[in-house]
Amino acid sequence: MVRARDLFATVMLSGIYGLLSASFFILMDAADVAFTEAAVGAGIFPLLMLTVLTSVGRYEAERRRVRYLPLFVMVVLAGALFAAVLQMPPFGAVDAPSHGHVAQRYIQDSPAEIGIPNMVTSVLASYRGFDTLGEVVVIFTAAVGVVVILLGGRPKTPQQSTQALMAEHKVLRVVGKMLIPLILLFGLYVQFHGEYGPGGGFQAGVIFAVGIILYAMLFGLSNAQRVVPLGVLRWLVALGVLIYGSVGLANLVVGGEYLNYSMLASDPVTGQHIGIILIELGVGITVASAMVLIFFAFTRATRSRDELEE
Amino acid sequence: MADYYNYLIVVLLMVMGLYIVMAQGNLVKKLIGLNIFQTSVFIFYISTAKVSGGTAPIVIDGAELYSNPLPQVLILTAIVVGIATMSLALALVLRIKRAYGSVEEDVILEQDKSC
Amino acid sequence: MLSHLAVLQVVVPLLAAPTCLILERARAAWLFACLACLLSLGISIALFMQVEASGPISYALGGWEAPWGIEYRIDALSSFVLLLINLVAAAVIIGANSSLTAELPEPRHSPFYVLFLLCFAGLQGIVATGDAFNVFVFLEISSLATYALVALGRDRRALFAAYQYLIVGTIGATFYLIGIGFLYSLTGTLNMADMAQLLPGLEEQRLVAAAFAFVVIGIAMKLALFPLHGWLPDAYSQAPSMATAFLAASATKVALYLFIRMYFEVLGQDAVNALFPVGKLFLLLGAIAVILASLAAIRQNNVKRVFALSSVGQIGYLVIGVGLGNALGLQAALLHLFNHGLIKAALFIAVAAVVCRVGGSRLEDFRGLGRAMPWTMGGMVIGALSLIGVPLTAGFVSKWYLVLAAMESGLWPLVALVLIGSFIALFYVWRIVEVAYFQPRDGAAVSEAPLMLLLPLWAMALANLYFGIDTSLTVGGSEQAVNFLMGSRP
Amino acid sequence: MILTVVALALIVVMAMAIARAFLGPTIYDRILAVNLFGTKTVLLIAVVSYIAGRPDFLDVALIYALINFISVIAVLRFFEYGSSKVNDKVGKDA
Amino acid sequence: MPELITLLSSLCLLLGAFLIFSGGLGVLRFPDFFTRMHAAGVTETMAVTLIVLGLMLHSGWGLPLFKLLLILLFVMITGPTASHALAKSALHGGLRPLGDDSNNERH
Repeated sequence: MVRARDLFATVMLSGIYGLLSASFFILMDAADVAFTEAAVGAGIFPLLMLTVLTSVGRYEAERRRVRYLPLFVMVVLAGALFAAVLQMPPFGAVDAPSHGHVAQRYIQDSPAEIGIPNMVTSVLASYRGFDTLGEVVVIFTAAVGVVVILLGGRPKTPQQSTQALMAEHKVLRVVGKMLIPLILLFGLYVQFHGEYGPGGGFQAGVIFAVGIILYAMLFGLSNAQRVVPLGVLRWLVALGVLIYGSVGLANLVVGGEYLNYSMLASDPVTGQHIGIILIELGVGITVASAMVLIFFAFTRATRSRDELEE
Repeated sequence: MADYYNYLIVVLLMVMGLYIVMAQGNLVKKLIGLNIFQTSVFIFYISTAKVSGGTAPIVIDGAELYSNPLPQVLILTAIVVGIATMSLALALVLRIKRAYGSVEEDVILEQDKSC
Repeated sequence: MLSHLAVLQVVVPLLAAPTCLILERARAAWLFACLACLLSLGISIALFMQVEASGPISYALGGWEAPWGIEYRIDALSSFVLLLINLVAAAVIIGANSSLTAELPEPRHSPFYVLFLLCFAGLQGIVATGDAFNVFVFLEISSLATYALVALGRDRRALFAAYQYLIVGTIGATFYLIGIGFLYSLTGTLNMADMAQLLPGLEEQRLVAAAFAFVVIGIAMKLALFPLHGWLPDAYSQAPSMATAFLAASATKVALYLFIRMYFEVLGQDAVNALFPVGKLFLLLGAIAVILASLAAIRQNNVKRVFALSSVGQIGYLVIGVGLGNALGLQAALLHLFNHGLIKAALFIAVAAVVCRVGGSRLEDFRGLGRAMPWTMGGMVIGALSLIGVPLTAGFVSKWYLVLAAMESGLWPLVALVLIGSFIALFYVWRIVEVAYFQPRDGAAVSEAPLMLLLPLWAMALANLYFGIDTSLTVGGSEQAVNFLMGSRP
Repeated sequence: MILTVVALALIVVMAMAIARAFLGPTIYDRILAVNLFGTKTVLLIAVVSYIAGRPDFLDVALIYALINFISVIAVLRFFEYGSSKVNDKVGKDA
Repeated sequence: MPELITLLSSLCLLLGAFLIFSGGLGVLRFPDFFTRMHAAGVTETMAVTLIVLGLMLHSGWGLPLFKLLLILLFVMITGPTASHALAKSALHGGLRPLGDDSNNERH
């Protein structure tokens, strides 16, 4: 991948790279992470890169000669790292310190305290709920940043309807019509299934976004924006973060610490359930609308540039 | 030595990713290098989480030994952070392409010097 | 409600940002942002008082106690830095509306406030939290918001500067992540205080050194320490001037705070120095930074770049203070951290006022402004005097402590270096003053800066003077922080 | 036991797909290779989830199929859109 | 009865594995893009059905069975569509199948 001059091939290979790393995660018993890495690393990332490549041009300028300074620095860094890494606890060691201490608590107590089988979601939403709030805010910042950089502040929904390039792909459109409801349904399933199996707010958000992006790709940006206008998206992005934050504040008002859901209901475990479902909803809404907003901004930016040219 | 393969792969990927970011001129190529670098860190975290013989951290009556859920939670957040930075960087690349007309680092630098 | 102050400090600006996005009109967004910043300032003052009275506050988020859940620890050090960030943020936000009308097109105002609040919340999140991974998350929030803010600059070079900053910042944050990964695999916990107890007992010292090396390199990138400072002058000179005012005064300071916490509290100063002479390395880097950056600042003709490069130089002073290793050195660093924040805030708000009226920040634009904009230039001169370290200003106090610390550790060349640094600072400040006051105003007549900009400018300028004379707050605060840090490490 | 044989066969075929991705004279071969690789990953995940005895991995397999389909569509859209505008020679690889 | 099911499932799985292997080999060895397309098409549809069927028999009744059915349905829909779209855009892009002498008048 380092050698390939053609950017397009690099993007495809990075797609495969995303899939490979995701399947590696599966072998490492990390279902949720594989889920997310597949959806992001092999799904959204190449998608965004391709939209960028349409206007940036496929071919790199010229083959760069191998630059020796970075190479030398890299070799030294690799050597130092090898030495350090050898002292790590061996791979998969049961007694390694990282498994003891804190993690044992999560494995033993989380089913009892929070009552959901998927420990990753329980740690994600409840034990370290504040990290996830930070994560949601990161997505929110990226969406606002992209909109500001590309669309210059207030996104306007385009009036004229640009005829989608994929018009002549009748077959794709028919299949698309059949598939998109299925995808959105699957997104909902993943959203509310987060406690019992791999899944959760973030992954569901990405699936929703992929469904809408597929619709936009097949039926053209303008009709997609009639379905999901940009103004509404801005509200949704903000709404998701506010849901998350206000659930935290609600716990504050009821008397517990920030993001302590056990106060929400009479019995702590049901309180946790309510809290986690609400949190996942907030995450799902923000992520879905942020991804769609970013994708619309990218396509509008590449498209509007061409209208100027033609 | 045998059970250190994971970490060696991580180190190799990390170094390759950094090399791409430093040596390549094309801005888009740099981002791909950055992506490789970040993914190698994720692989590192997950390989510390694996408990040999343990199954995925989803409670099923059968299993009793589970892999460690904590690094997986950290990685979920790190992936989100990675894609957020990437989308911001790509937005910048688009605007740079529109402003400078090219995405090559040296072309941009001498355009800066000239004006 | 009083016990929840620690978390409200970060949550208020964090939740104010999305509501700001919903308010379409720029004026409403501005008012809301001001409200959020002032509320947060009030909280930080209350926190500072509470910590001074009853010692460190520990707040377990989500009801799970320390190592399992995320814990917010506000101790003497973090409350001190929090106070600085809030002071600067309040000053910048008040002046932001009038400065933005001159620089940014109207639709970009409300996103500016959203990004500003996010960056503000991110920085506070780093300072307040006691959990290593949470620091990474909030580091990313503040950096992402900063990249977007820098990219808002008018000139096309702002885009490339933001891109460079993004690449360096992301690599730095990922290095930090690797460092935590090593530390986690050794200690099994992410809570900093918990980690501090577990680390000395380990026998894999080489891995601890590697972890520390990664963390230091990561933070050095965010701190713009000498070899890795390439992105700072471009980023700060291209960003909208109000954004630069906030960033120059707080972003690098928070990175230094993070370094101090990791170096003194988590890893323990002596344990680290045994493995690798970090202290001496920092003295060296700091010294080079002071000399080279100040020299570079002289040749610039864009005033923003002059102050950006002088920031790199001043960071050199901070790093020297930390590198000295004795209690006085650390206190000098903390003092300078606070005072330098005020100095840079005053200087950059003044530049924002000039840009607002004249439309550019090149040296020629400053010609004859001494008479045309007396108040603005007056504020700038006070800030500049404090930058040089003239007695009776805040800058002098921190430089004085630095000299004392250098003498105490017997490094005479350092004392000479501090004086040379101040002399070079005098030189490039004089260039600006000479242009502003002694050259005739040839361009169009320029009216005085809007009141909304003068207010924060003079607030900062007077703060410089106040903290120069009555040093009880700053010296007292840093004294407590040093005792806490030195005390916690046997 | 049978499952491991199937898994091995899948991995071999995935290696072939990657080889095709590198060798592929025309761009379309590369897309084909990625598509093939994607579907094989779906199967591999399904088979591995059964080897590990964890049936709830199938959601991940389903999302793979979805993502694979989307990326093929995105690539083709890029081609419809890219080639008409960037007017580079299709088929002649770099 | 249960042995029959396991026998059947292992039979399907083996057949599926063989088909995949042959398809993969085909993708590598065939000279022209469209012939490779055919080879890939074979693996994508036939082999997938066989393997998923084998897994279904292996897993017995329950939620996983339904999920496997869903996957089968999904791949059945997307596989051919993707190949169709690929072939269509390849033709549109100017790639001619090998030995297709009819391209002069159709151009």
